[in-house]
Amino acid sequence: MIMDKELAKKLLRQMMEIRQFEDMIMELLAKNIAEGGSHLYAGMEAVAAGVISMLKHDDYITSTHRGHGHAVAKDGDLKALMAEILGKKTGVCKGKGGSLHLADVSKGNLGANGIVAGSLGIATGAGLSMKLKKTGQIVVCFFGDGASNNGIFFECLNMASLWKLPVVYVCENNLYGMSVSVKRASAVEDLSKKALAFDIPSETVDGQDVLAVREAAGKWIEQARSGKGPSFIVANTYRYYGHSRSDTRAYRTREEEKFWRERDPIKIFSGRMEEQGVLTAEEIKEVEEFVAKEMEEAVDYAMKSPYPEPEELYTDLYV
Amino acid sequence: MIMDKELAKKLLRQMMEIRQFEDMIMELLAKNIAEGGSHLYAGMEAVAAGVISMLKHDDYITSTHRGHGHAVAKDGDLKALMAEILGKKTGVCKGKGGSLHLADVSKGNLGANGIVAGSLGIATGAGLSMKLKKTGQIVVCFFGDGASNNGIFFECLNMASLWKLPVVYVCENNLYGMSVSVKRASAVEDLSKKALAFDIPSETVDGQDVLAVREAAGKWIEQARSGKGPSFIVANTYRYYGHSRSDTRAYRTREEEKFWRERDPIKIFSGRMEEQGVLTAEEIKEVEEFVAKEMEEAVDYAMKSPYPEPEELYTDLYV
Amino acid sequence: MREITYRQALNEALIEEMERDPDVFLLGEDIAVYGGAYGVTADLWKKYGDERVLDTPISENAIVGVGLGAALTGMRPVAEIMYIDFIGLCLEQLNNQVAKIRYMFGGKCTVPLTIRTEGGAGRTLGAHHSQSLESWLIHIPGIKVVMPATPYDAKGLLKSSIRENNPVVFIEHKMLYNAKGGVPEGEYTIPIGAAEIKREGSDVTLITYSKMLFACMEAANILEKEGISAEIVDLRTLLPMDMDTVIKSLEKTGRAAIVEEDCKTGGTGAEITAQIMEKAFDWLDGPVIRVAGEDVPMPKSPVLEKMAVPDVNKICAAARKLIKG
Amino acid sequence: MREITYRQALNEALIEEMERDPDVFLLGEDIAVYGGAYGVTADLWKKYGDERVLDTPISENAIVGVGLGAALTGMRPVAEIMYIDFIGLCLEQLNNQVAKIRYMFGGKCTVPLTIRTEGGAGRTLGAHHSQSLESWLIHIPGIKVVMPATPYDAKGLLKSSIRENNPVVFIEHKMLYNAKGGVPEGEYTIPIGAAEIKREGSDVTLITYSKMLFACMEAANILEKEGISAEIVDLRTLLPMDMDTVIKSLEKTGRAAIVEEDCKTGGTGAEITAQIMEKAFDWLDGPVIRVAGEDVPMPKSPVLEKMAVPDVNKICAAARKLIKG
Ligand SMILES: Cc1ncc(C[n+]2csc(CCOP(=O)(O)OP(=O)(O)O)c2C)c(N)n1
Ligand SMILES: Cc1ncc(C[n+]2csc(CCOP(=O)(O)OP(=O)(O)O)c2C)c(N)n1
Ligand SMILES: [Mg+2]
Ligand SMILES: [Mg+2]
Repeated sequence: MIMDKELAKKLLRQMMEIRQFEDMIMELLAKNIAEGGSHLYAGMEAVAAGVISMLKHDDYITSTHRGHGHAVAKDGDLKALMAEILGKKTGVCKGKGGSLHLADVSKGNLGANGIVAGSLGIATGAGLSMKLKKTGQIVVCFFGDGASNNGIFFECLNMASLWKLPVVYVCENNLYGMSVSVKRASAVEDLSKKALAFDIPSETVDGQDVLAVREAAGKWIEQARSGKGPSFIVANTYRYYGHSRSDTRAYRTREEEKFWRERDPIKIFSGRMEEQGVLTAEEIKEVEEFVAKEMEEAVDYAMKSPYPEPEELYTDLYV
Repeated sequence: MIMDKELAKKLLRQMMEIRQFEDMIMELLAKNIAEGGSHLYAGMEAVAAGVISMLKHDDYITSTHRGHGHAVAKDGDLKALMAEILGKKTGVCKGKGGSLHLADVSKGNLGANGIVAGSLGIATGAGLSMKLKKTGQIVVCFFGDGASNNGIFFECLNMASLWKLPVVYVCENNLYGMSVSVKRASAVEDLSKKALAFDIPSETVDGQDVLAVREAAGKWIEQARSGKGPSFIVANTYRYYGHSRSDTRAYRTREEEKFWRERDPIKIFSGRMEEQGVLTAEEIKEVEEFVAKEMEEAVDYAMKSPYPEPEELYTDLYV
Repeated sequence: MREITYRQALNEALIEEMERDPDVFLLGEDIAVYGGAYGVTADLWKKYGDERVLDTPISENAIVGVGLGAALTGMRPVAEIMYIDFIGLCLEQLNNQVAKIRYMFGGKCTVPLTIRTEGGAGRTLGAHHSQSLESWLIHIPGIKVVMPATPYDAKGLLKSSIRENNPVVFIEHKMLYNAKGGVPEGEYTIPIGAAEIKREGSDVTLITYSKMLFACMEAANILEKEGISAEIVDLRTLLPMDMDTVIKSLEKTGRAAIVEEDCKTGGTGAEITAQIMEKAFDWLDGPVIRVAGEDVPMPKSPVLEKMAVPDVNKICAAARKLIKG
Repeated sequence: MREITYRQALNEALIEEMERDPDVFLLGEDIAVYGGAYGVTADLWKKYGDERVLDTPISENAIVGVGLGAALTGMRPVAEIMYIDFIGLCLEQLNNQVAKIRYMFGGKCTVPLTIRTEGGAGRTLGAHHSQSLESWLIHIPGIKVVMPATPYDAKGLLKSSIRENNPVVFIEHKMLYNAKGGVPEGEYTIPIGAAEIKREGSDVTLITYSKMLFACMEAANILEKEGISAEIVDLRTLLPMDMDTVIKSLEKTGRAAIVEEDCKTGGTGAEITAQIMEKAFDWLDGPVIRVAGEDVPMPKSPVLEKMAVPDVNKICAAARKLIKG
C-alpha cells in the first residue's frame, strides 16, 4: 500500500491520540481524579485506527467495555470524551455513561458496552436497518476473544449471514478474556473457525500492523457495502496493562508482555514511515506534540467542567 | 451390521411403542380426554430408538419439547408416561410435568423441556459430573435443528469440547423449527458445520434408518466413554404431523410429506428384516400386537388413575 | 360497534401502523408464513413480504438486540417473543441495553421499539408456557409495560405502543385471543399510562389487568346480588402506573383487592399495595388484599392448574372479607 | 473474636465446604488463576486445581445450565456470576430450569446448586455494573435468595447455602468485601430463612439487608441522639422471608421503614410492605415508608450515583417522618 503523507499523519495521530488519551486517564486515576473502572486499550491502537480509518463518517461502529480506542478513532471529540470519563456534565453522554458507555451516535458510535458481547445485537440490528433502508452505510462491530464465547455472538452471526447484512465483525483477539486465555476459554484457538459455522468469510490479520488491518478492513467493508454480506476479521493483538486496575496479571508472563511491547503498533508504523521516507522523524515528533497539546486541552476542559446538576438524575430516561 | 432376532425385535418394538404411544395420544386429544399441547415425534422413531438402544441403562439422556420418543425409548414406563400426559397422579412426574416435561431420572432421562435448547446446559453439566466422578457413564443430548440457532447451544458445545466431556449431541434435523425451514433459520444448511466452530467431530446420518443411526451413535458413544470427548450427530429426519395441533403446515408441501412418509422408519426396518430373513411377517405382526396391547393397558391405567390431590399443588417445590 | 376478537384487533393495529409508517416492521419466530404462534400476525407476510415481516431463528436474545439496533438507526421494529416464559433469554438485552441506552447516552438516542409477547395460564401447557412475569418488567426503569384486556384496548394500545418513542413491552394473554369485543374500524389510540374504570361501584375496589379483568367482572356480578358494589380498575398499563385512578377509587370505597394472575411473592400486586400504602393509607378501612397466583411453577395437571390461579370464587371471597373484615 | 473481611469469610466458607464434601466444586469466570473478580476465590485454584475450581468461558447461561446438570447428577456445584447485572443472561435457566425442575419432575430430583453473585453501587461503574436485582429473584418460586451483610453472616450463610439441597442464589455486595467483622474460625452455620435483629429499639423498625444494614446502623446512632430509638431487622434471607421477626418488631414499634438499595418500583420493599399490610395492618401507626434506590439506571457520575441510592440522611428523614407523621 502506497502511503501519502497526510494519511500517514492521520493514522499516526489517531493511534497517538488513543495512546495518550489513556496515558491521561491513568494519570487521572492515579491521582484519584478519575474514579471507577477503566479498561485500557493501549497496545491495540492499530486495530481501532486501522479499521475505522476505512469507514465513512456516517458508517456505524459498536464498541466494547474496552472502548476508548474506538471512541477516539470514530471522530471522537476528545474533550467531551475526557469529560465523560470524569462523569462531567459536558461529557459526551452528559456524565451518565462513563468509560464503559462512551457513545456518540451523531458520529456513528453506537456505544461502548458494559456487557461482554452486549453490542453484538445492536450492530446486527443496525446492519438490518441499513439493509432495509438501502442507505449504503455499513456497520463495524468490535468485540473481544472472550466475547466470542457468548451465546448472543453466535446468534447474531447466524442472522447476519442469513440476511446478508452489511456488518463487519472485528474480533480483537488479545489472547485473554480478563484472566482466561483463549486456549482455556475457546475450543478453537484459531478464532476465525467460528465463522465456519455460519458460512461467513473470515480473515486473520496482524493487529499490530495498522496497514495490514486497513487492507483487510477495506476489503470486507467493500464487500459489506456492495451487498455481499457480513465478514469476520480476527485481529491478533495485545493489551499492555492489566484487564482493569486491580489486575496483577498472574495469568501471563512478563516475557510475553515484553514480546508484545516490542511489537508496539505506533513504533512499528512510525518506524516504517520513516524508513520509507513518508514521514521524517521531525514530522512524527510534531504529530506527537500536537496530540499532547490536544490531550492537555481535553483534560483541562474535563477537569474544569462541572458535574451534572442533581436534576439530571431524572432526565433522559424517557423521551 | 448383522442382526440377531432378539435385537431386531427389540428395535422394532421400541419404534412401534413410540408410534403407537402417540397414536393413542392423538386419539385422546381428539376425544378431549387429553388437554394441552403435544408435539408428536411420529416419523422420527429411528433416531430415538437407534441412539438410545446403544446406551447402557445408567447413561443419561436429555430430551426436548418433542420428547415422547426419547422417554419411551429410555426404558420408559408406558403406563406412568401415559398417565403423565393426562396429568394424573400416577404419572411419571405425578402429573405436574405433562408432555413437555416427561422425565424419569431413575431411568437416566433428565427430562423433556418446554424451552427450545433448554436442556443443552443440563446435558453438558451431567457430562461434567460424569467426568469429574469418573463413572464411565455418558450423556446423549437430543435437540432440534431450530435449537441449534440458540445461544446456549453454542455455549455448551464450546464447553463440552474444551473440557472433553462425554456428551454426544444429537441434532434431530427434521427440516423445520416450527414453521421455519432450516434454510430460512440457519446460515448453514449442512448443520454439521456448526461443530467446526468447536473442533467437535461430526457425522450426518439418515435418521430414518435405525441401523445407520445405531452405527453412528455406537461409534461416538464409544468415543465419549473412552474419554475422547464430545461429538455431534446430525440425524436427518421428518415429523409427520404439524408442529402442534393448530398447525396447518402451510410452510411445507404435501409432496414433501409424501416423500418422507415413504421413508417411514418402521416400514424400512421391518421390510429389511423380512428381506434379510431375520424376522418373519408373522413375527413382525406379533410385535405390533404386543405393543398394541401394552398401549391399551397404558391408556386404561392412565384413564383410570386419579388426578393429583389439591395438596399436591404445594408439594415437591422445595426439598 | 363491530365485534371482533382480541387477535383480530391486534392484527388490525399492526396493519394500520404498517400502512401509516414505512419504518414499522415485524420480526420474531414463526410470525411470517405461520402468522405467529397464536395467529396475531396472520396474513401480514403475504401482504408485506420478507422485508417487513421477518421470521427469525430461535434466538430470543438476538431478536431483542437486533430490534434495538434497528430502532436506534431509524426503524420502528415490533419484535415478538413467543411466550413471556422465554423472556429470561433476553432480559439482559432488555434490561441493560434497551431500557438503559437512552439514559446512558445522556438522552442522545431514542428507542422506538415494541416487544410483543404473551403470557398466562389456562391451556394446561405446564411450567414453561403458562407464566405471567410482568413484575420483572415493572422493575426495569426505561421501558413501559402494557397489558390490555379487551379487544378495544388491545388495538388502541398497540397502536400507541408502536408510535411511542420509548421501548414498550406489550403483553397479551393467550386465553384472550378468541375473546370478542367492540372495536371501531380505523384510527383511534389509547394513551399509555391511563387506567380505566371498567365498572363503577362504591363498596370495594378491585384493581386488576389483562385476563383477570373478566374474572373480576364476573365476581362483581355475583357480589352485586349479595349487595356488595364493586368498582373495577383496569390498569391497562403497569409501567408507568396510573395510581391517580386507583387512589380516586379508593377514596370512595376505602377497600381494595388486587387481582393478578402472576404468582404472588414479588408480584405487581406488591407494588400496587406499597403505593396504596404510601399514597392512600388514610383512606383505607382495612388492609389491601392480594388475590394472586400461587407461588409454584404451573403444574400440568388441569385440576392443579385451575387451583394455581385466581378465580371468581377467590375474588368474591376477598371482597366479602374486605367488607366484613 | 478474630476479625476478618467479608471476602475472607466467604473464602473460608468455600474452603471449609470443599474440605468437607468432595462433591463441592466451583465454576465461573475468572475464579481460578485470577481468584474471582473481587477475590473471593483467591488461592483456591492453587489448592484444588482445575477439577474443582473451573474457569469458564464468558457464557453465563451455560454456566447456570451446566451447574444444574452437575447438581442433578451427584455434584454440589457453586457457580459464580460475576455481576448480578449479568443475571439477565441466565434467568431462563435459573427460572425455568433450576427453580422448576424438581416440581416439574414431581419431586424426583434435587438441585443442590449455589449460585454466588454480587451486586450494588458505589464504585461509579455505571449502569451495567451497579445494579441490585434481587426482587427479580424473589419472584422465582423454587429457589432461595440469601443476602448477607456481615462477615459473620456471610460465612455461616454461605456454608448453609452450599449444604442446602435446594438451589440458592447467594448475593454479595461489592462494597462490603473489605469490611471487617468478627468471625469464628471453623465450623458454624446460620439457618437460611432467619432474619436477625441487629439492633434493638422501640420507636421505629428499620427493615433492611445487605450493605444498607450499615447505613441503617449509622442512622440509628444519629436518631438515638434525637431521642428516636430504632430497631433494625436484617433480613439476611429474602426468600423465604422471615416475616415473623418483622412482625414481632412491628408489634413493638408500630412504625416501619424498609431500606433497600435496589430501585424502588417492583422492588423487594414492595413485597415486604404488602406482607406487612396483610399480616400486621392493625399494628401500624402509619404507612410503611420505602427508602429505596431511584428508578433510574445507575449514572456514572459520582455525584449522581450517590443520589441514586439511599443514604443515612434519607433513612433518618424517613424515621423522623414515621415518628412525627
Ligand atoms: C456478560 C459479561 N460477562 C462478564 C463480564 C466481566 N468481564 C468484563 S471484560 C471481561 C473479559 C472480556 O474479554 P474479551 O472479550 O476478550 O475482551 P478484552 O477485555 O480482552 O478486550 C469480562 C469477563 C461482563 N462485563 N459481561
Ligand atoms: C426458547 C424457545 N423459543 C421458542 C419456543 C417455541 N417453540 C417450541 S418448539 C419450536 C421449534 C423448535 O424447532 P426444533 O428445535 O427444530 O425442534 P422440532 O420442533 O423440529 O422437533 C419453537 C419455536 C420455545 N419453546 N422455546
Ligand atoms: Mg480479550
Ligand atoms: Mg426441527
